[in-house]
Order: sequence, then C-alpha cells, then structure tokens
Amino acid sequence: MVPTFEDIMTNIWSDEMQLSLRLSLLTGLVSTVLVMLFALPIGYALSRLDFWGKGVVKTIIDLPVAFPELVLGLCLLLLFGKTPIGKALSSIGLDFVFTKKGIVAAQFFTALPYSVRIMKSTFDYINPRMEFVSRSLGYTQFETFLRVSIPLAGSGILASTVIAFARCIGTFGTVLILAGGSYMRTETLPITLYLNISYGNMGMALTSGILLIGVSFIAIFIFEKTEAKL
Amino acid sequence: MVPTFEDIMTNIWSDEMQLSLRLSLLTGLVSTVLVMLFALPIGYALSRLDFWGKGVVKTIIDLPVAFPELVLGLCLLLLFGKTPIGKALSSIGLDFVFTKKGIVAAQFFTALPYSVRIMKSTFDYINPRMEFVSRSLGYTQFETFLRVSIPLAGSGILASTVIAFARCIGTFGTVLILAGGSYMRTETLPITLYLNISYGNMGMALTSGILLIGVSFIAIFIFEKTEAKL
Amino acid sequence: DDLRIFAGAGLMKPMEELRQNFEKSHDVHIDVHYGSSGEIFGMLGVGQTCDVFIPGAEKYTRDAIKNGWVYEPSMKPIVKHVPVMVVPGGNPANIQTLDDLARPGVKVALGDPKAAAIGKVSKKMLSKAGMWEQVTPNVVVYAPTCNQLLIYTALEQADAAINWLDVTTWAEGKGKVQVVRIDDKRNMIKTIPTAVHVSAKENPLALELNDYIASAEGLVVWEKWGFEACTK
Amino acid sequence: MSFLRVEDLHIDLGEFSLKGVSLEFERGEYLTVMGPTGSGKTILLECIIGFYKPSKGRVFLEGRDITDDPPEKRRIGIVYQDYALLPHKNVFQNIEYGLKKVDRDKVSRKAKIMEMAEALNILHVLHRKPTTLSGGEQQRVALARALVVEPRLLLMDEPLSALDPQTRHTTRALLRRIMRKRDITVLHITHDMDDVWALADKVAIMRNGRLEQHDTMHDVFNRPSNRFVADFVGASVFEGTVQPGANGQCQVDVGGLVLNSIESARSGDNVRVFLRPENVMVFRDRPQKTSIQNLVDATLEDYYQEGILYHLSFRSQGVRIPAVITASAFQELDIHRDDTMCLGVKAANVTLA
Amino acid sequence: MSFLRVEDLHIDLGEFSLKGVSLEFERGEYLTVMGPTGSGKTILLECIIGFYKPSKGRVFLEGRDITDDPPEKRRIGIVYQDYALLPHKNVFQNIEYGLKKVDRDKVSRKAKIMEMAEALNILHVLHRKPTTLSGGEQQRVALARALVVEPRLLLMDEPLSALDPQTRHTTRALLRRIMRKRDITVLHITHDMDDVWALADKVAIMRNGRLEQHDTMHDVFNRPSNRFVADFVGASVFEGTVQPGANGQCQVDVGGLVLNSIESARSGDNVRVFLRPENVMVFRDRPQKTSIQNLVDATLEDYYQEGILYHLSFRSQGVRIPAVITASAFQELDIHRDDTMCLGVKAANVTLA
Ligand SMILES: Nc1ncnc2c1ncn2[C@@H]1O[C@H](COP(=O)(O)OP(=O)(O)OP(=O)(O)O)[C@@H](O)[C@H]1O
Ligand SMILES: Nc1ncnc2c1ncn2[C@@H]1O[C@H](COP(=O)(O)OP(=O)(O)OP(=O)(O)O)[C@@H](O)[C@H]1O
Ligand code: MOO
Ligand SMILES: [Mg+2]
Ligand SMILES: [Mg+2]
Repeated sequence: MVPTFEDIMTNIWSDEMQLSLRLSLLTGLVSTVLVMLFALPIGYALSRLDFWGKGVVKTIIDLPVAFPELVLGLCLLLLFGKTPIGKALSSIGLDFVFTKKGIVAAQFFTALPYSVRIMKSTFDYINPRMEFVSRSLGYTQFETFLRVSIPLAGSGILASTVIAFARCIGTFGTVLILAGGSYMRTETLPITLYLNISYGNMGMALTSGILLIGVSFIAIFIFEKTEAKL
Repeated sequence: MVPTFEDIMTNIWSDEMQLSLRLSLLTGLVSTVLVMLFALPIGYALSRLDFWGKGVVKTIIDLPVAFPELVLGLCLLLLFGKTPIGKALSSIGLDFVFTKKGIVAAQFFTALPYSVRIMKSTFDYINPRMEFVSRSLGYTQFETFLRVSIPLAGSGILASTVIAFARCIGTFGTVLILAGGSYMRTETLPITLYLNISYGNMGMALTSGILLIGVSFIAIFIFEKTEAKL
Repeated sequence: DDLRIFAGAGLMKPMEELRQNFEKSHDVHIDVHYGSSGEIFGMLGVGQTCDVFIPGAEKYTRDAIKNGWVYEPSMKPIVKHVPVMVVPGGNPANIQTLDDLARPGVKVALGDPKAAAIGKVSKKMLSKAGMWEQVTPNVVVYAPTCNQLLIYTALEQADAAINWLDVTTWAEGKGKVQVVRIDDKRNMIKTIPTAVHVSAKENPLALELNDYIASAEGLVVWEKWGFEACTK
Repeated sequence: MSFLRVEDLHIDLGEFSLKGVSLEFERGEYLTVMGPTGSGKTILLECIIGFYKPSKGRVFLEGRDITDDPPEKRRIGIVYQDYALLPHKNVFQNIEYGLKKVDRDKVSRKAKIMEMAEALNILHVLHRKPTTLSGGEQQRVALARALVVEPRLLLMDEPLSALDPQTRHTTRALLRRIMRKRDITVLHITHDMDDVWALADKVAIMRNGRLEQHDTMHDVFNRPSNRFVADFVGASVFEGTVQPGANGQCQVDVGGLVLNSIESARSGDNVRVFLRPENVMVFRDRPQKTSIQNLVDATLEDYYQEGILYHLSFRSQGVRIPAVITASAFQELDIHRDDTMCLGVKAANVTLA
Repeated sequence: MSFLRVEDLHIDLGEFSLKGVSLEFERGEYLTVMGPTGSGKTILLECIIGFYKPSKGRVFLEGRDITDDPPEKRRIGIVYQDYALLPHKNVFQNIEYGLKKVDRDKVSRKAKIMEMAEALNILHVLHRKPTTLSGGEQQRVALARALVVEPRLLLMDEPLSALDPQTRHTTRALLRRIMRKRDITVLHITHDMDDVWALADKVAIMRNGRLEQHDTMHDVFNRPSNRFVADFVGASVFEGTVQPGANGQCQVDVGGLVLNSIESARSGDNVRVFLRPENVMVFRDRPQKTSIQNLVDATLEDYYQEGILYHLSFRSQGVRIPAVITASAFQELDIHRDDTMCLGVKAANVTLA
C-alpha cells in the first residue's frame, strides 16, 4: 500500500507525472492571473457603484461557489458546447471542450466567484477619499484604480490570489467534465490522481497527491511571504 | 428528455428530495455557523499576532483549498477512521464516518480555510487603534474583539459567510467520501444530483440541481441584502 | 478524427492498453472517459456522445439501446464480471460465506443498488438468497461506485463488502484486503459488453475499434488483467 | 470675469444642506473661510472640488462651467482636513505623486520636492511611510503635496491646525511667498484668526449652510453684515442715528453717546455703528492734546485675562464698550473694577452701515 | 506620593526615540504639554496609556506600577489626536460605550450623556454615525466620550484643535468646570497658548524626545530653563551680572543696561535675566510720577503686525528688547521706525535664574 521513497521518485520523473505537473502549474498560473484580471475590476465595480438590482448581480456572481464542480463543469460544457456562444468562440480559435484551453476555462470559472467576492469586500474597506485625492491630482479614474485602489487592496489581493490559485490547481470535477480529463493530454495533478486511483495505480496516485500538496504548499508559501512587502 | 414543470413539482415533493433539501439546509447552516465561529478568532489571531513560523501556519491553513474534494474527503476519512483521534472522538459520540455529523464535518473542513483567509485579510484592514480605544475604556481584549473588531469586520464577515455557506451547501466529494453519500441517509442536494445521474433519473437530477441553485440563490441573496444594514 | 470511449471505472487497466495498441496501429487519437456505469450512462442521458460505450454490466447497454443511444447490431459481449466478498486484510469479522453478512454486528458496505452495477448485482443476489432483509440492518453505507466501496474496505470502515473481483487486485496485492469467494450457486456473474453509439454507426474507425476490443487479440489483453472471456 | 465663481450652490445631505451659497473671487486672491464647526465649510470645499455633486447651482473656474467635470479635469489642489495621504507610498512619493502629472523630468521633480520639503522642514521624514508620522508632520506633507504642483486654485481645509505656533508662523510666511510668486488663488478654511490677519485678502463667514458675509477682510472685521458675523469676528455693534450738521464727517448718536466717524451718512438715518475692541484706547485721565476725535468717560464693569491680553468691558451712558489691552498696559494703568477711565476711538475706526 | 509619575521613560521607534522622560504631577493638577511638531508628545501619551511598551522606564499611577498593565486595567481616559471614534456606533453609542463599564443604570447613563452633549453642543448629531460628522463635531464627540466616564486621569491630544474660537472658548470653560468638580487629573497636549493660559497648572515642554522643562506655568513662561524654551514660550533671555549694593532688591547689569528685579541674587553672580514682551510698557515720553522701577530709553528697530497685536523690537545700549502692544496703543502712540521711546518694566517682571 505505502510506496517506497524510490517508487515515488521514479513516479515523479515519469512522463505522465512530469506532464501533469507542468500542465497543472501552467494552467494554474494562467488561470490565476486571468481570474485576478477579472476579479479586480468586477470587485471594484461592485464595491463602488450603486445600481438597481445590485443584490441580484452579487448573488449571481456568488452562486457558482455553491455548485458542485461536476455541475459547474456541465454548465460550462453546455455553454461552450453546441451553442451559438460555443460556436462563435470556436470560430476564433477558442475551443474549450476537451482541450488545454478548456482546463484554463474550467479553473477560471471555478475560482472567479471567490476572488470577485473577496475583492469586493476588500475595496469596501478602502476610503474613497484616497481615490478622490489621486483624481484631484490629475489621475484618471482608471489610473487611480491602478495606482491607489490596487496597492491599497494589497492584503485582500493576496487573500484573493491565494484562494484563486489553490482553487485552480485543486479543481477536479470542472476540468474533468469540460476538458475531458484524458490521459497525458488534459491531465492536471488532481486528474492524474483520479486516473491513477481508477487505474488501480496507487503509487502514482499517491505521488500525484504528494506533488499536488507540495506544489501548492510552495506556491502558497511564496504568495504568503510576499505579504511582508505589502 | 427535458422534464416538464409538473415533473419537477412532483420531484420536489418526493421524499428523497425533501429529505435531501432539509438535510442540505440544516447541515449547511450548522456548518456555516461553526466555520464562522472558528474563522473569526483564527483570522483575528493571524492578523494581529506575530510569531515565528507564521508564514508556514498560514500556508498550512490555506492548503486544503488546493485539495480536490475527494482527496480532502480521503484525508478526513483517514483522520477520523481507525486513528487515536477518530477513536477518541467516537468515544464521546462524535462519529463522523457515514453519519450526518460527518456531513457537517466534511462541509466544515471544506469551507474553513476560505473563511479564515478572508477574515485574516479583513482584520488587516481594521485600525488596531480602534481596538485600543475600546480597551482604554475598560473593555477586555475579548470584549473588544466582540464589540469592536467583529462589527468593524462586517463586510469581510459577510463575504466570508457567503462563501462558507455556498461552499458548504455545494460541497460534494468530501461529503461523498466521509459521510458515504448513501441514498436517503447522508444525502445532500449535490449527492442527490449525483446519485440520480447514476440512477439514470435525469428528472430528479435536474430537479435537485434546480433546487440547489434556488436554495443557494435565496440564501445568498438574503445574506447579501443584509449588507445594507452593515 | 479523434475517437471517444466511455468506459466503466473498473475497466481502466485493460482499456488503457487497448487504447494504446489501437492508437499505434491506426494513427488516431482516442479519449477515454472513465466513470461508474451509472455515471457514463447518465452522460449519454444528458446528450453527450461517444464512439464506443463499455459499461460495467450488460444491463446498461441494453437500456441505452432501448433509449436509442446505442447502435444495437454493434453490441458484443467481451468478458465476465465476477462479484466477490471483499474484507479488510486479516478478515477481522471472519467472513466465510454470504450468510456471515447477516450476522448481527457485522458492518457491511454495499454498492448503491441504483447507481453502481455492483450494487444492482448485490441486491439481486441477496434478495434471491432471501437475505436482503437480514443484511440491510448491517449496511453502514451504500456507496455509489465500486471504487469508493473498495476504499471503505481497505480503510476498515466496513467488515465486508460485495465488489467486483477485478477491482480488488491492487489492494489485494498490498495486503489491504482479502477476497472471499461467493459460492457459485448464489453468485450472479455479469458480462461486460462493448457497443457503438448511434452517432458513430457510420464511422468505420469506430466500428473497427469496437471490433478490436472484443476480438481475440483484444481478449488477450483483458485476460492479462484478470478478466475471463465470455466465450469460455 | 472672476476666477472662481460659485453660483447658488445647493446640496442636500439629509440632516444638513448647503442653501444657495454664492461666492466669487479673482485670480491671485486669497480667500479665508471661517464659521462655527459644522457650518458647512468642508462641504462647500468638497463641492468645488467635485466630491459632492450639487443638487442645484454651478461652479465656474476661469469662466468655464466645471460643475460636471470629473475631478481630474478640474486640476484644483486640495489639502484635506484629515490629510488623506496615500499610505502605500512614502512621503517623497506622496509629494511626487501629483507632480508627475505636470513635470516629466525626474531631476527637476526631485529638486522641487527637496526645496518644498526643506521649506516645510520635513526633509527628515521623506523616506518614511505616512502612518508613522506625527500629526503635524502629516499635515505638512499634505501641504507639500498640494503646493508643489502649483495648482491654479488651491483649496485648504484647516491646513495649519496641527502645527505648533512657531511652525505655523513660518508656514504662513511660506504660503504668502508662494502665493505671490506663483500667482496661485487660494481658498483657505481656518479657525485661526491669525491666519486671516496674516494671509487673507477676502473673508467669507459661513453659518448653518449659508454664507453670512463675503467681503474684503477689512469690511468683514469692521462692517459685519449682521450680529452673528459681528460676534464671530469680535466687533461690537450699536444702533445709532445720524445727527444733523457736522463738517464733512458725520456724527452718530448711540443711545446718548455721540461718536464721530469719517464715513458719510445722511442726517437722520438710522445706522449701525461698529467698533473693534482693539481700536478702543484706554486712558487713566483724559489726554490733553490729542488728535483722537472720540473721547468718552466710562466705567469699567468687568474684565478677564486671556493669555497676554486683558478684555475689558466698559459702560458709558448705558452703552457697553469693550476694549482689549496688553498685560503691561493693564499693569501700567493700574486698573480696577468700577474705575472710571477715559476711552478714545479714532473717527476712522468708527464704521457705519 | 505623586498621582502620576513617569520615570526615565525610553522608547525606540527606529527613527525616533523618547530619551529618558521623567514627569510627575499631583491629583487634580492640569498639565499641558507643548513642543514643536514631531517632538514626541503623542508618543509619550501613548506610552502612558499603554499603546507602546517602553524599552526602559516605569509609569506609576497613584503609586502603583502600571507599566505592564493592559490598557483596560489602567482606566485612563484618552482623547486621540485623530479622534478614533467607533464608526459602527452612532454618536450616542460612542459616548455611552465607555460609560457602560462604570454606570450600569441606563437612565442615569442617558442623563449623563445628554448633559455632556448639551454642554458640548452636539445634541443634534447624537443619532448620527461619526463618519458623517464635521471635523469639529468629531472632536467634541471624542471629548464627550472621554469626559463622560470621569476617568481619574485624562490624556488629551490636541483636543480643541478643530474647533472655532467661540466653541474653543466655551469648551475650555467646560473643561475647567468638570476638572474642578470631578477632581480629574489632566495631561493635555496643545499647540495653542490660550489653552495653556486658560487651563494649565503646570507646563511641560518637549523637544526631540526629551523633556526640556516641566514646571508651573509661571516658571516656564518667566524662567525658561534654556534658550529653546525661552524662544518657544516667547520670553527674552539676557546674560547679566548682579551688581553690588541695592536695597533688598537686586540690580543686574545686562550689557550696560541696569535692570531692577525683586528677586534676590548674590552680588557678582552671573545670572540669566528673563523678560516677557507683553510686560514691557511703551511710552512716547518718559512718565513723570510712576512706580515703574525700570525705565529705559530705546530706539524702535523693527515691528510687525499679527492680528490685533504689534510686535515691536527695540534696542537700547546694544540690548534687543521686544515689546507687544495692541493696535490701538500702536495708533495712539503714533509709532514709527527709528523713533526713540521710553520702555518700562516693573521689577516684579524681571525674573532671574
Ligand atoms: N455625509 C453626510 N451626511 C449628513 N450630514 C453630513 C454629512 N457630511 C457632513 N454632514 C454634516 O454637515 C455639516 C457641515 O459639515 P462640514 O464638514 O462642512 O462642517 P465644517 O464647517 O467643515 O466644520 P468643521 O469646522 O468642524 O470642520 C455638519 O453638521 C455635518 O455633520
Ligand atoms: N511608528 C513609528 N515609527 C517611527 N517613527 C515614528 C513612529 N511614530 C511616530 N514616529 C516619529 O516620532 C516623532 C514623534 O511623534 P509624535 O507623534 O509623538 O509627535 P508629536 O509631538 O505628537 O507631534 P505633533 O504635534 O505633530 O502631533 C515624529 O517625528 C514621528 O515621525
Ligand atoms: O463499475 Mo461500477 O458501476 O462502479 O460497479
Ligand atoms: Mg471641516
Ligand atoms: Mg501628536
């Protein structure tokens, strides 16, 4: 049952594991960056703007958190499948079903609601007068967002990024359904783990689990350490 | 294939769905309350205290977010299984494997890391001088925490609660593994959905999906609406 | 150009080898999605398509044909699926026969009768033996898949479970579980079939893959992984 | 065309509202705004800069209607009452922040910042984050940040309130120098009369969301438009009647007391007469040869000390006349309650309205 | 046993440090602390209340060492420089917050709060959240919150800085009344000399993390311990030598100028002589019969106006003598630069050290 240290080392250097690790890191980072790029302005808008139906909009944004991953995956599959949206995206080269891009899409939509919600709450704590001073000194609203709101949101951005990254790298069901979870092609670490449990290959499964934990630990640790600089 | 409105109504009033709905709401609320009861002091301590190895502690707390739910479920199963911890808990009536308590435990550990991380970041935005004023007026540190820190953290607590509740009500893998996901016994809405897909009972699956979305929407909407009062 | 297979989770080991062989000889890419029989059946139900469909028991293929999802003429039986009793290493509850499952205090784990092929078989088998009523009070969990069932046994959360023989191979090898055979009289051995989805019935490559999996050449691979050919 | 013109500004904040504030002043003028706390000074300022949108009324800057401009197009400098320094930038970067928009040259920026920091005596904190600064240091950083960009219009909300008297003094001199040199127009909210005396060309007095008076400094102090303003600026008001006759000048009867004024008024008119206590001279005996045209015998009713000053309250023929003298004058005159003394007021210091 | 005793307090904040501050005063005394901005006044206060832990030194309150007590055990009232009102409570609740700990009776609490709010003129904002208040309103709420609990020791950091002169005046009167009635001991940081004149028993002057002088108000103003304090309190210092002879009183030679003082000193000693400009009387002609013992002819070198006051700078025999007079006195004396006039100083106003 318990694989030896040598087993684990061999497993780590296996092609499957190497590919899965690289793919996990790559998609995880790309997705996290994309998530934050969207979460910052959306969270800001939700915090600063007041509009009719804001409560409903906020609720809709929060909602996907409550979806089991498989359901979210199915929703995405339906959205990007044989629908006009899916076809339009497909025609500009954005093919999300059973592709690596699909992994990013799956992770993105899984993590986005968390990050948006955290950023909204963070911007609530930032005094709008600070932003106003910046604008009175000649900075546009957008420049002010970049130079004042975002730096002041440091701690919240950190929390948001950590959660987004962890959620992206760990998401399983969404990736499985949308990207197919096929061996050596759309295989991230959680999928490797799942596939190898299914293959009955407990050594590989355990190795991918360990790797997942290790990689997450290092990445999150690095993120958390940047706090000192904020 | 697409069930009619009448089908859905019948499904909603079926015993299985009623039980699942009640169990989801009950466990979701209990877990959310428990999560917040733990997240507030832990987040506060992480924000206010400085100690050696804080970076590592924060990372370990964040880490479970990166675990696929099935893995987290397995970890909990191992923890509460035939270990001294599991036996000790079992002897005081806290049996988590295959039980309704297990659902709460699964949801609790799934959502806790999110809430802690959000609360930590929120408390970072609260000026400690406010707390100091309260103490100089004769309130102890704990009273101050209750009467100043927590009310000032309103927006963050809201974000944290919304995410905790959504995560609790939507978690699937953890509950499936730890509580067993048995028909009519430890069946929450996501499990009902999954079971009924497996049963080939698409009407029920869809209904539970709709119910899950509906219930989450209403609950989150109510939460988000309380913001006006904060 | 690519082919897709939906296969039962327990069939992963032979399927992977078969996939690689076929890919090499036909210069084609194959995606395989593994899930519990109920799950892959359900995916067809929500309109997903595949080229080849291989669930854990024939019943699912028959139902799929009835629903018009699978192309009936393409259905071929491949191998047998054998239910056994699985107990934790050392057999702490000393399970020897099916009757021991009804002994008070024994913790039994079963597959969900409606979700997993193994659950369906278990219920039928126990009912036929007139034991269903006695065993149910002992059941601690109805797991939706055979894999989950195995985990609970390996982690000693159950004293016994009824599961597929082939699923247990890894855990048995590691001494985590032991297999207790069910007497042939009361056992119900199933067959695993392969079939082509209706959307692929015009696709020669899909038909060829379907044939290959059930061919003599394919059966060598199945047998290598502990399955027993139906024809024998 | 006036430089800044505020026209009938209304804003409603529920409990409080600005009720039709109109204001205008010219390029290079220095306007100080005073008023009791909570009278709406800060709100007025935040309307001009654009933080609040007025429900009615317009703001014109150099003839252009800026009421709907976003703040970044207004280019109005501001020193906030609570400083509003950017906590994530150090002091140097805070000061540089606005300057970057008007001066692309790093070297010249640095020179300007160093000069300003030197003048405000904050060189030693340039590398620090604002949260670690003392109140007075923060205030000077806020001042530096606003001054260094040399805005065409500068709004300042109690910009010297946290400074010690010495620093306040030198900072006033600095302000005066910069305003003259750079031709900056200033609106300065203050509670400190010394700011007004030292800096103001014009003074506006607010009360309860309304502008009570808006005039040159001399007129506000010597010709307050109503009793509230008079009390606020510390002037005394009497009702009087202009007497017939007199030679070019004018004589006013205030409850039996006749005062000469150099101002002209129609005989028989009812006028208001203003006196400032610091313009009332106090003599033990009536001076012999003097150019002072109003000499009145009066009895000291009451007095109190405030710092180095004594505030005296005299009565003459039922009219209460206040006076302010220094501690030394008080000692020298050897003053006691109920003493009868002689008060002198120059005709130029008796103003009418 | 003194009420509050601060013993050799050190604290190191990197850029800034308190370097051995010692301070003590008695129950019921009112101590004002002054000093240039950034001199460490706020830090000292935060050490006493317990926000900063000193690296060395002790704080005793009523004889008890409280250096390591948590703030809730110290029960010291504080009015923060930036108010630190609780934003989630309305004004009433803010004031009530501390009171709840000392008065369990809701009705009596309400009565106390209403009384305090009335006195501070904030009745109309009791139901509002602090974030919507003006600067001066916030400051009065912070004051009310601290005053209403009647702490044995009250620390206030520039508690009147955001108020208009009128309100400041009435608030001072209120403070005086409460302190007397409730026997509260106060440490009050201020930049406003008027606060000192109106309220202080004792004055402490800080500079650069050190206490330069800590004494009764009279002594600090009239006998500053060094040139820094003298400049800060606006006194003039001269070096002089005590002359032989004289009758009980004492004569000091200051660069040729001989001044009489009622203080005693040993003949031949070198002493420092202090004069306050407001104690210098200015005459056009030498007065005939007078009790003033020091009369000096001097030439006006320079003058400037500050508000209603004129600051004059005279020179007599190489000694620079400052004087302050009111605007009316300035007019009356018809003063011009280079006029030679007569200055008078009472012997009681020439202090020695
Ligand atoms: N957002 C708001 N909602 C309601 N009332 C407000 C709001 N902001 C300010 N006020 C009220 O408006 C009045 C004027 O406020 P403002 O800040 O202009 O006073 P101020 O003249 O600057 O006083 P101070 O000298 O104390 O700074 C105050 O009574 C204040 O309580
Ligand atoms: N956390 C800190 N780290 C480093 N230096 C600090 C810190 N807090 C304050 N200082 C510095 O200590 C000095 C004294 O600050 P303090 O606030 O006591 O001044 P103050 O006398 O109250 O001045 P003001 O009259 O301007 O309020 C200042 O120069 C300030 O910059
Ligand atoms: O392969 Mo199954 O359907 O989980 O027994
Ligand atoms: Mg204001
Ligand atoms: Mg201070």
